[in-house]
Amino acid sequence: MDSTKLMTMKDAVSKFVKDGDAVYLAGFTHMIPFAAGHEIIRQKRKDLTLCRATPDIIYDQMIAAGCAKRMMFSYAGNPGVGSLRCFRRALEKGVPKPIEIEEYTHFGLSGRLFAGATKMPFLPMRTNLGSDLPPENPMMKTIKNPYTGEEVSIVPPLNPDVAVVHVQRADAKGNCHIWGITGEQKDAAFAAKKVIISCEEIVDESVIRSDPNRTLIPDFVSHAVVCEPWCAHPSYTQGYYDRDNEFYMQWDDITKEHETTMKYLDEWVYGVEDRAAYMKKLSSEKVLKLLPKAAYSAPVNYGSV
Amino acid sequence: MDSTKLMTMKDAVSKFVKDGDAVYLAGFTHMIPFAAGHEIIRQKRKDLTLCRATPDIIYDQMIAAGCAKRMMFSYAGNPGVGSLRCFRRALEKGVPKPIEIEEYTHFGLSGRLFAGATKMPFLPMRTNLGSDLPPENPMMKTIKNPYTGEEVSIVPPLNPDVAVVHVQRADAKGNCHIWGITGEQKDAAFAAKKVIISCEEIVDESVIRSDPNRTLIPDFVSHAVVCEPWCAHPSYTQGYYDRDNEFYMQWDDITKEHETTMKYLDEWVYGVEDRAAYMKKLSSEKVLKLLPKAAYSAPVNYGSV
Amino acid sequence: MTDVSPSELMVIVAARELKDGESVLVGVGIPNLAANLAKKLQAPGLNMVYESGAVGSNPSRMPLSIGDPCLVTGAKSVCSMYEQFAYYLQGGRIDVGFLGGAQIDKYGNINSTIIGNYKTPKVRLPGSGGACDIASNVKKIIVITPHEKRRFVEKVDFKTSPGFMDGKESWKKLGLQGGGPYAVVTNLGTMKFDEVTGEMTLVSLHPGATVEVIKENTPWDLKISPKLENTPPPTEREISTLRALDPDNIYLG
Amino acid sequence: MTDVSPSELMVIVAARELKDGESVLVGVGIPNLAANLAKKLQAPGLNMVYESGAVGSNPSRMPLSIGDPCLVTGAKSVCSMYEQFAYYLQGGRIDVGFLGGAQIDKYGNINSTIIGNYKTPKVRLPGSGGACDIASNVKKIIVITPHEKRRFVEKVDFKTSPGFMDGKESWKKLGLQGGGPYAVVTNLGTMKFDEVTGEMTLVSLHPGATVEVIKENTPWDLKISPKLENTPPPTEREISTLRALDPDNIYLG
Repeated sequence: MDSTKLMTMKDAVSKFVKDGDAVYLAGFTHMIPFAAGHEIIRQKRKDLTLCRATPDIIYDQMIAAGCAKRMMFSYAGNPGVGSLRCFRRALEKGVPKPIEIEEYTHFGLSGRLFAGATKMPFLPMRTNLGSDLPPENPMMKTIKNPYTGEEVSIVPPLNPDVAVVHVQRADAKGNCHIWGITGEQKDAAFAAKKVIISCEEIVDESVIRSDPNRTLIPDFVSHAVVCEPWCAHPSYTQGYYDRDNEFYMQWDDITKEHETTMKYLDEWVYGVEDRAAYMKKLSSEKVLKLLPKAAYSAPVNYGSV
Repeated sequence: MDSTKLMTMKDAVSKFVKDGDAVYLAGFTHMIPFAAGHEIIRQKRKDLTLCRATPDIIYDQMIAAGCAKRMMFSYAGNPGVGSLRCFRRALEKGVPKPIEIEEYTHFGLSGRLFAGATKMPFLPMRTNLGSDLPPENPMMKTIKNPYTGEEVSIVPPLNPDVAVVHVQRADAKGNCHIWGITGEQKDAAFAAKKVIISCEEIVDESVIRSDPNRTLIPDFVSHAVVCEPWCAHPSYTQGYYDRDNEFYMQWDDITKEHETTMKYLDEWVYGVEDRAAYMKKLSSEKVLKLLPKAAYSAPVNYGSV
Repeated sequence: MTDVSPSELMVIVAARELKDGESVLVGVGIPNLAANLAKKLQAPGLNMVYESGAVGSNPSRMPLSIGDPCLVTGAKSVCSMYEQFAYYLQGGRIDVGFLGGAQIDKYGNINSTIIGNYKTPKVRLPGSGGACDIASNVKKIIVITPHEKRRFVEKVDFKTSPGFMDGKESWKKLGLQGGGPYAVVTNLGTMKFDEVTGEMTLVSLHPGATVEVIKENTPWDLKISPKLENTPPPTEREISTLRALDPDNIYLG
Repeated sequence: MTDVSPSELMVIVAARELKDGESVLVGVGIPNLAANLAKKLQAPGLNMVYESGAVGSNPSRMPLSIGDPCLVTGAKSVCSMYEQFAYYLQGGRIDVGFLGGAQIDKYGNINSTIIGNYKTPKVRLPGSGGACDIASNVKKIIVITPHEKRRFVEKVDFKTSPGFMDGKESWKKLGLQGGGPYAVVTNLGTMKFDEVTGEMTLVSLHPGATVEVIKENTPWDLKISPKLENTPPPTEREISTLRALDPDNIYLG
């Protein structure tokens, strides 16, 4: 039954991502599933609502490719570098097409996802009050705290149609070990209606069962399992390859014009069949530069009598 | 600065647990800090509000010893065995003295603690409606969900005066590695005003830093660090010693009468100076029976460039 | 068949209600046996979730409590207490939950809190634990209980866990996401709940039991389904598989 | 002193505001340098918390983003995004937060969202990220920014992160647990906020700066503290320690 979950990224996107879907490609800097975004671009999905705290380069690419109708976000920048130029072109100039936005703070958007993952009716939080954001976003409301009489900001749960969550290692059924910056990985998986797990390596179930506290996503939450090494490049996978900061800086130049952006996409997205082909195009020099030094965790004993 | 956190359980209880405090001895079956409860009994603290989802044997003992004025709980039983007889004697017959109660469901009480740990203004949840519990507990209120118009149950945050949290390993500053059933360990530490960390072993900071995702409680949340091997017996510490199920069954007999209970306390609590003395009284046969087989976690690589 | 104990019979019948691929919130004792029996028979893909946060446990021995260390060694996943209730239970990811209690009434309301008055109890029971939360959020509640007059009451002294309240209409008004009481399995028969009224209705007679005996042990005028069936007797495979799960007869008496 | 760059000066002055034992929410770049400098000097017990969930990081190199892998290797603790904001920030466990932005006004309101109109923006900036959450919950907000007329405005186009609103009274009405804006450190001076009115007030003149130059670069009539001080010049130790933190001069220009 469960073995049917194993598939290629092409098949997973084809099966689970539909035009008009609200999608969540998870990852707070870490483990952003670029390979899934590229496949969505190649399959020409459109009218998507792109949800993410940090849209990052991947959503910039999907916007340039014309996949997006709307973006839900909390920080639309290239951290440490500057703007997301494709997003800005769409918003400020309607190129290649206009984009609607729905904007939160980091706590607000990660809170919406947490509330969606745990089906909270709504989430009260200590933020938003006094900011000019709530008047621009009717999804942020206020309520009176019955215990204190104070006004409290609230957000509703978020349940995307589909999430793609990249992880370090999973078994064939989709039990996932995740470490490093865990970001929205667990919440995205529990909140979404359909879940595509992508992983650096498939391991035996016994590896997963050797450390159950590391399993942030259990098998019965996932719908597809894709073994996709280097899925996250130019983002990173802790312990497998580092963040390609050089590329993050280059992106600023690549996207100076819509045309230069499309040239990049033609070569690195449309011009390759899948992630394996993308990796073959990367120079070995680049790959070698991104390989981490080893830093293994001290083991723990889970034994019982 | 931080080295002053290292102290004996005697000193930690003396310094941080006051008469009239709301205390939370954390642990959902796992890592219940019996040594702390016994020290509180020996130091004759009184008028305490004992907070815990599952009062377990430790609160039964503290009630028999006369430490408690009130108990906040969600399941007052001896799991798989039956009643907590000392609690029942206090509630039904006022022996040794009457006790007030404040009662929740598991979700409600763990939710109050989570809300306290994260300073949520209040926590909306899908439970309590239709139960006869809310009419008996004015802290459970309802509110109208502004997104749907539905009635929603809410609970307020819980911030105990002091929590004792037992963990497997900590460094001298109080960074704690926890695995197995993590229960309310993290939430109790973040919710309480004062936090006593007890651990099976003090490890070097480098062991903690080798696996930061395992650190559920960071140093600056804790006020005291007590190295207390076997702190949890007859509860257990995963990978160190098993649950003494035999004793949990015997407790039912020991507590048949208040007098038989006090006889036990005289011998095993008042009659010993500390946990080390308690362990010397335990038979080697018992200790050997509780030692687990090894089952080590597969390591993970946290390396970066 | 004659050598099957009442407990064994209840576990076997309850286990049949579990379907492959379902997720079940497992309690210790009898429910644990029912879930494990189903997993070994018709439901190899059953997802077992414990209140303690353990998921997909693979215990080497029978646990005394749901927080036993043997439920963690080799489990698929473990999370904190709040997370377990929030992500799994409130998250709507549990299909079946087993509940017990001192009293159950004709609408499936369950009392595990108190006999007598709340403020001045005659008998103080352990309380809800996760029971009310489970009753409010899982798709099907299954109750396994001996068929005794003191347990079956027309109206419970205290509703710890809401069933269909005083009828399905008042349950619907609560707006809970759970499906409510689904089956009550006793040593004598299986009761389910009328789809319109929510009233407990006898649907199946266990081997050897009669409608008369069941009526005698139920203090109100128990509804009988027009399609009353006979529970198929336990098979040899069911019996031997079950007994292998509890070789020391800790839970099966 | 003459060879200290404006950026270096700002980092050194900002670092002095951090006290031993405080917890600080660290952003990349300039704030990261300020926190690390303080830790190496007067605040060895500074608790560094990153928005990405990393706590007590020990980076082997300068990170480009707050989610860099080098912030995780050898960190004390890491948690999820919601947990970071919930347990640490909303949990009231952060003493100091550094914020930047395109505009700051006389009451310390900060704009990092938009220049022009929200619906039809002239320039779209990245937005809040965690800025509004930080502004609402930490005890002290410190802003490090070059002293330029386009950044200092009498009223921000958009309040991404509330400062003292239009005066301390309206801030108090919000009921936020944070302490609000505490200091603005520029290349020319340090501004703090009037305890009664919440208005930005020049409290210290950096070496070489004058009240006149600062007034020229501030488009409203900036209040001057009657106790105006001179900022002590950077010491050799401060300068050399700082430069060792950013040997390739990535953030210090």
